[in-house]
Amino acid sequence: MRAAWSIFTVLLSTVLVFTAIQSLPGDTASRILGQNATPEAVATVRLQLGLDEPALSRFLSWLGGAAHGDFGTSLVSGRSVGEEVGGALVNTLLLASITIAIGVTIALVLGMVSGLMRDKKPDVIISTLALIGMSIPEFVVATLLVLVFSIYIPLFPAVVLAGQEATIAELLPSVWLPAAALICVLSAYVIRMMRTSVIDVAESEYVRTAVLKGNSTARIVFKHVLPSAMPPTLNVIAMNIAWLIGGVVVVESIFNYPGIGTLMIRSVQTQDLPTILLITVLSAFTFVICNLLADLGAFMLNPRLRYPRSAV
Amino acid sequence: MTVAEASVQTRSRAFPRLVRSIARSPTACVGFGLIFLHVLLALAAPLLSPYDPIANDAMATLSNPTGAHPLGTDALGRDILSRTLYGGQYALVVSLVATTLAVLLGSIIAGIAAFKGGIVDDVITRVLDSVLAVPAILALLVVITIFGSGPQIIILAVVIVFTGGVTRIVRAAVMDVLPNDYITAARARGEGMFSILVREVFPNVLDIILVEFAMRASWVMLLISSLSFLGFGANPPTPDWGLMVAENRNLLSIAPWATLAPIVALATLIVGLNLAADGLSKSLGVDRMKDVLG
Amino acid sequence: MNNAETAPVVHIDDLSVSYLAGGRQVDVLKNVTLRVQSGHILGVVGESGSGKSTLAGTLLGSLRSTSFISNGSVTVAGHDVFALDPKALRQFRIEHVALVPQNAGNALTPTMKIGEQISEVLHSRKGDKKAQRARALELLELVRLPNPAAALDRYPHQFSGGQQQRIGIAVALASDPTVLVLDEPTTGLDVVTQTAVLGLLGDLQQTLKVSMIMVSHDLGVIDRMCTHVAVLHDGELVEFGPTREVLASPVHEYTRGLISSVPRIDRPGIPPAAEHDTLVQRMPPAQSVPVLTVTDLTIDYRRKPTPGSGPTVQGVNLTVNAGEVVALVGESGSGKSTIANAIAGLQKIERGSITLNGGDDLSSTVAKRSKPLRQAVQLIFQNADTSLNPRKSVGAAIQRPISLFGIEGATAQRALTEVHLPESYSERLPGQLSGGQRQRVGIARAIAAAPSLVLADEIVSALDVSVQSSILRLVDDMSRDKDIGFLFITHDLAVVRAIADRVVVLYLGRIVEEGSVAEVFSEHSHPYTRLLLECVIELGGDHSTAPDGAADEIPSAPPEAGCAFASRCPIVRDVCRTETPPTIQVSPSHSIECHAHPSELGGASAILHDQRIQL
Amino acid sequence: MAGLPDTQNFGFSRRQMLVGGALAMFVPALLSGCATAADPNTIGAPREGAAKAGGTLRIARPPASASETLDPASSLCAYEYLGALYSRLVSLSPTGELVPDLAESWDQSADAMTWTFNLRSDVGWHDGSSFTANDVVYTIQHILDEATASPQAGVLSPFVDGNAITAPTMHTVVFQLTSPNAEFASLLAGYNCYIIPAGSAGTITTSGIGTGPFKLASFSPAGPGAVVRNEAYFGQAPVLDAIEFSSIADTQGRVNALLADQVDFIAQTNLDFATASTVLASSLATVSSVKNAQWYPVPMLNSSAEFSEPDIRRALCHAYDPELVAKLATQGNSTIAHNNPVPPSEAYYLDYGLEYDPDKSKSLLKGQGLSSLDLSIYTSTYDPLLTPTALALQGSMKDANINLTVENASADSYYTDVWMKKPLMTTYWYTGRPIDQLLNQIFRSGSSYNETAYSNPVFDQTLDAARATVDQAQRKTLYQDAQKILIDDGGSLTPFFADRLTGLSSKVTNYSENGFEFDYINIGFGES
Repeated sequence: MRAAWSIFTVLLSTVLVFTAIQSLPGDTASRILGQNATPEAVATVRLQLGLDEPALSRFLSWLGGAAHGDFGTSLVSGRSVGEEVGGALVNTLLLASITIAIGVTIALVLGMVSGLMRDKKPDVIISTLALIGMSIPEFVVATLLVLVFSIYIPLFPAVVLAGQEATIAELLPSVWLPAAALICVLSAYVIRMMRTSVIDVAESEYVRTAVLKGNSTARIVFKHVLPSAMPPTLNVIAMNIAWLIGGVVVVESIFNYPGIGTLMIRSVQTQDLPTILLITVLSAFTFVICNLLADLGAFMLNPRLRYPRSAV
Repeated sequence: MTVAEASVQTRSRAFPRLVRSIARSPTACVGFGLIFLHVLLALAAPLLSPYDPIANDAMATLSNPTGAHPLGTDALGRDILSRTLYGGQYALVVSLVATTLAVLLGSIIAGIAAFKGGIVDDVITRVLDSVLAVPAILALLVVITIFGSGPQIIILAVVIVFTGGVTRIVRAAVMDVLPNDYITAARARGEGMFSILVREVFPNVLDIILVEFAMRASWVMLLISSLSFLGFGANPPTPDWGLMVAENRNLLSIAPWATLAPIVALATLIVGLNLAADGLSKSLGVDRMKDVLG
Repeated sequence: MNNAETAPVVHIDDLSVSYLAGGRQVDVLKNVTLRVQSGHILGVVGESGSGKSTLAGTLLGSLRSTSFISNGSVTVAGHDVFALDPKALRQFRIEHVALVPQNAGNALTPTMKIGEQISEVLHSRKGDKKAQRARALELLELVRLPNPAAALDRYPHQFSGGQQQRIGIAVALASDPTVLVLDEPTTGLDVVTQTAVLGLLGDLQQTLKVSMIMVSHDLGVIDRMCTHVAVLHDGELVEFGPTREVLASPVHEYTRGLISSVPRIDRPGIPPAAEHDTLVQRMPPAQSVPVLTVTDLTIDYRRKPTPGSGPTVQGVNLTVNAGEVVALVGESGSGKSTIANAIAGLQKIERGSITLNGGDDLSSTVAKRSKPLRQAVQLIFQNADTSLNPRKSVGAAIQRPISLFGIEGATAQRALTEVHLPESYSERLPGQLSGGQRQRVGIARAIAAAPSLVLADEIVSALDVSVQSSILRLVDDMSRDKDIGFLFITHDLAVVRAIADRVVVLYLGRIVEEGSVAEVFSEHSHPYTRLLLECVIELGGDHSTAPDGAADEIPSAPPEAGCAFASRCPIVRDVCRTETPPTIQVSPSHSIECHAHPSELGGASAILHDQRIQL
Repeated sequence: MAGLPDTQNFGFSRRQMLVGGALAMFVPALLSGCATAADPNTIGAPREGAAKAGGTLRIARPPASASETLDPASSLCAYEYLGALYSRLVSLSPTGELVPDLAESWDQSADAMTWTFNLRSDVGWHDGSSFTANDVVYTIQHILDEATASPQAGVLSPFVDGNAITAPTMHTVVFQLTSPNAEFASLLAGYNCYIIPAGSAGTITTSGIGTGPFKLASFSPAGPGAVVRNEAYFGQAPVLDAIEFSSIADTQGRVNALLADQVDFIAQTNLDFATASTVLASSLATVSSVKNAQWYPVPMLNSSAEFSEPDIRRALCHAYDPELVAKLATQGNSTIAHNNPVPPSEAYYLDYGLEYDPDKSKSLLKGQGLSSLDLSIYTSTYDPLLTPTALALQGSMKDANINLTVENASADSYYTDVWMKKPLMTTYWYTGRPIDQLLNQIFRSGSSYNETAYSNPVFDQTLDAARATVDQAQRKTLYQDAQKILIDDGGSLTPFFADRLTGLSSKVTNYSENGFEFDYINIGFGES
């Protein structure tokens, strides 16, 4: 049921974007051909692209292709959209996975410390940092990081010189600064959620009971608090990963990172519909998958979901 | 009692309550203080600004901070202080109008969805989920590409992008209120949906809506500045903070204030909004982190 | 460390607990001095806000984060609890004291298996998984948890409330505590379950000889369980002594008032709410003019019929006459509120008819009802906190039905006066009122619409006994003065005895018995009614013979056919599981739905006479 | 976004077109004397002197499009590779003379209708095969082929017939023109005219096989690539071992790469003065300047309602203070144009223009019944000077009661949605095209790059007459007549010619720009 709804969500968002792009002024065919296009040439290109068919049938035929893994051809580069977006996706996934792996780990630890030491010094420091992280846009963080860690102290590359086909080994040295910029923003929310969640759970009756049972602090934290504090945090992490795409656009453009964000801006500007559609599908898919994963995580952590109540 | 009476009563009570809530929380005090300061500075910008924010001065380009230009000038000789002060007007107006519209629309949709339930709720929820599934930045870029840039378009784009999230949160809050017996009593009296929403439900989710507003406003501000930075937002020579950063970031080493001033302004305003949201949610007893899920 | 019988195991000395509010020190406990001898059971009784739970917490060295000890000390098993450093406090908690919390459902960690939650307390068997498991199993057997071996690997939510409470007790006992602190251990449980849990606790105390401190608001429970009682009022200890002595001859006037406010089955009438009140005997209306007639009401929550279960509510017939208070009684899940919602038009009905004043049709939902019909049926709710819009003034809340229905001559002020609240309260917000006052406003709002029928859903169950009495008096007044028919929904038989004219007993959405209060409480009764009556813990009763709590669980859904009570019935026969029970008309005003021969149904009064000693 | 790639949506890539006619009139890199720069000793003075042999030069460039190609004739060619990979028949010396490249010598008939080129016989392609006259014939035919859609086709096709190119010997090519053209040879120095192997149209897009000083090592469209030294190069051997290219869309990103020492040279990035100051502030990098390398017109679309009236166009030309605008937009790194699009260095330059005169501007408006004028001016981050120019004009025109609203358009669609569509916008061209090409291509009625939609039969006739005139002095008079018509008729608002500021590593030595191209042979790294 969840899966069906998820697919529906992905489809609907694709329809929305498709409709929106359809309403763009100007005709893709004449854009491709440029100023001096003759009406005959425009007509020919329209025919080639199938632009003279009604929007619905074009969408359906795109959908038919998509179902078989054929997402069409980029109107700009003439390459297979699948290949082009795929290449960018792999790069963005590298950036995202590093960001998530480091960011989430740091955030969970800091959030936990903050929540457990509520209103004490470490909490105040961590909470303030998180607040600042939430309040400074990615482009500022990225700009400052470049200035400090590439130009003043040349530790990391300022931009990515490798192209879309770069191997992971080639990209790896350049991935740290963009990742750091994203981590700053991503972890702020996760820290806060983890803190709130830990505080909530720590105030619960069962944690009080666990304390009164004479349990050690470590046992209370890891056995009684964390399993219940995690699911809401997982949700926030899921939402943040979906949001990461927004930050990725800005950060990738600053670092010349050959990923989905760069491709997204370019294809919106050139109204490269097939590329935009595939990016939309992927983003919506990410959104849905992240939510499903968070639910799955909550399911694994929460026995109430794992074992629906039944008579004993 | 008429609707007007009811709302007057609600308002007359809600307002001092809100003020008390703010006063109770030091966090909220600082937050609202920062916001108030920004509003004040933005309103007083014409009085405080030493120069026209868009006036070029060929004789004073890239000036260092001096008595004449306390924060220096940019590459066109425009006074950074004046531009930063006026920048608040643009940031506040655009993001507050956009947020207000998004929160209002989202709350109404949320009220209807939660109250009607069943298929209406399902459809609304699913459609909004789909909007949420499209990354905000992509949606914004598409809207701006379709309609062009300009404040109205940005407001429209933000409303489209943020209404779904607001709806999600407010809907959950309304769902929490609906099972209350006073709603049951109103239903049993045979009151209509809008009457119940206006009289009984919204006054009780006002806290959440307020916190939501402060939080969204901070996001909207971040997003708008990012758009300006990417070149999709304000047109030059509009004194917009994001645009100022984009224009001057290459000069960080020679004219740092041209970049730092708008950053500081933007960051303090957003910190203010966040603190206000924090403080409000604490003293109004709203679980703010729920918002993040929207 | 077992102390001698004579030495007090708990020694609370001149204890004051306070917190700071706006720079002012507020005392939660004021100079309380108490002693508990080893093996004794001390009951701590008081109304909400009396500080009884705070007192319980101090025994474990636990205070709310904002509170502090402003005076005195607590010594348990020879340790000055608040002088212990964190490490020693931990050790103290491991060795000497354990808590059975009010709601074990909240107090058991939801993400941990039961076995582990017990094992983590078994510090002496640390590292030996097998021994821990064996001991855990033993403990679960000790608390009579069904199927204990399987239970070890289950999670808390997989158990019912009563079972969770048993598990909570097992966890508390696991560390062999010197002192067991029980904080309202049975509040929130249905009467049958409560009886079973209390029975278990009594037995355990007998075998383990553990000292107990039991906090409760329920004098009946204290009476049944405790050797000694401490009465707390407003943070002060007003009376302390052996239970029987205190209850039989209370010295302090607060204690006297408290005791006299408790409604009792064996003493019909509404108990006094204030010091100079007397017992009010309820007088049924002289004439029978039906305001509400429910015929063959069937409500089905299920989307489609599931094999093995029947509709949520089936074949319910009931009548409420003008000026009459009819009690609808049953455990949680019996469908009481569902029926009320159907009458209020908030719940679609599957079959049957509901008519008002002998003619007007109430079968449709509220949206389709005419204004006069909506006006004629009003609701009062259980939870005064949620029944009033916290953002709306009291006056506005009462005014709304008056304006909506255009009640001439009615004002919010007058309605407030009628429920004995000052007119000036109309400006207040619900948050500024006490629970009892809020409930009065709820009544005023219902009465202001000038209804002919009021549906009162558990309106006194959340209130302290003295407030409860005053509300009951108000209901009594309203029904008589305004000739309003009340459908009074409750699970509390003592309240029924106090206020109701007639009783309808509901089990899993089916009526099992109906009759006048006197008849249902004193003559032949349905086995279920009998079970309920047996489980009522009366103040001053002889608590030596408690019913067996083995079948204390109510099934989750009614059966498809036969008698709904068959699964728990002590006199069940084969026919009960297949055939709908016939109606036994005991008298013109008293009927029982049962397959048993009337003689088997005995007399409820006989039970009362045989097993209970009049106070 | 700044510097994002052009796209194929734009039929003839603007970027390529800007340099399409980098011909004889090219102004050589002025390596000194940029008086108004913040530090005259630094700007415009790249290192000179002995370069150590070898090294790999790292170049950051803006990607032209996701569908870049190595076909020199294409409008989407990745032009930074061309000079390294290919050779032309003839090329331009730093002093602007036509010098031999693949052609050892050339001749023209008396009527300038027949041109004969004698080719080198010692040249080999990178794949080892020999270069012959057939390759030349094929290349020119490929350029003229409509399917190629080469920007150079429009320049050559009026007088070159593809079927009238012959190769009498293996190393001789003869062009039989359809109409006389005395400057035909110089038109073959355009970078679209790099010679490719015969029959390679299908493969040249990625193979990059040429006869140039470097061989292709790798290439990906809008991505990184590299070339390595061609040991078999027929000319002077290059200093460098290899050149690595990377694509960076964001201008600031390219500058950052330079400052972080990730690249040695940022191609096609005209730094604004402020950025140049930032670059100069770094010990790693420096800035080179090319005098008057770009001109910044503000075309007024004659076909629009706003500018159909010549007096209005004139009013705008008189309305701004060029000194002020030039100072603001370029910090003085420019030459005032007085609304004449022909650069002062042009041999046929007419020293005439419309001067700053706000009163005249107002009276011209008044003549049209206007007391003030509200207009939108479009700009973009495509080039760093466009927005400052627009803002400077906005400020300066206020005194003449002309109120400009600056509209920022997306850089990527700027030349599709704004250029030649919006009535008023800022744009730029590279200087260095011959005056004939300049005036014909950009101002003649109906010409494809007529960005002002200017149409004046008298102007067109004057241009035709000039072309047909053999006598140089007479021709000069005619071209100057044309300039006068153009200026007075108010076709183009041209505030200034700007110097191009290029950022490069301070390790780089012997950098010299040749119009839109730089010298691949001598550039190298200093001795430390």
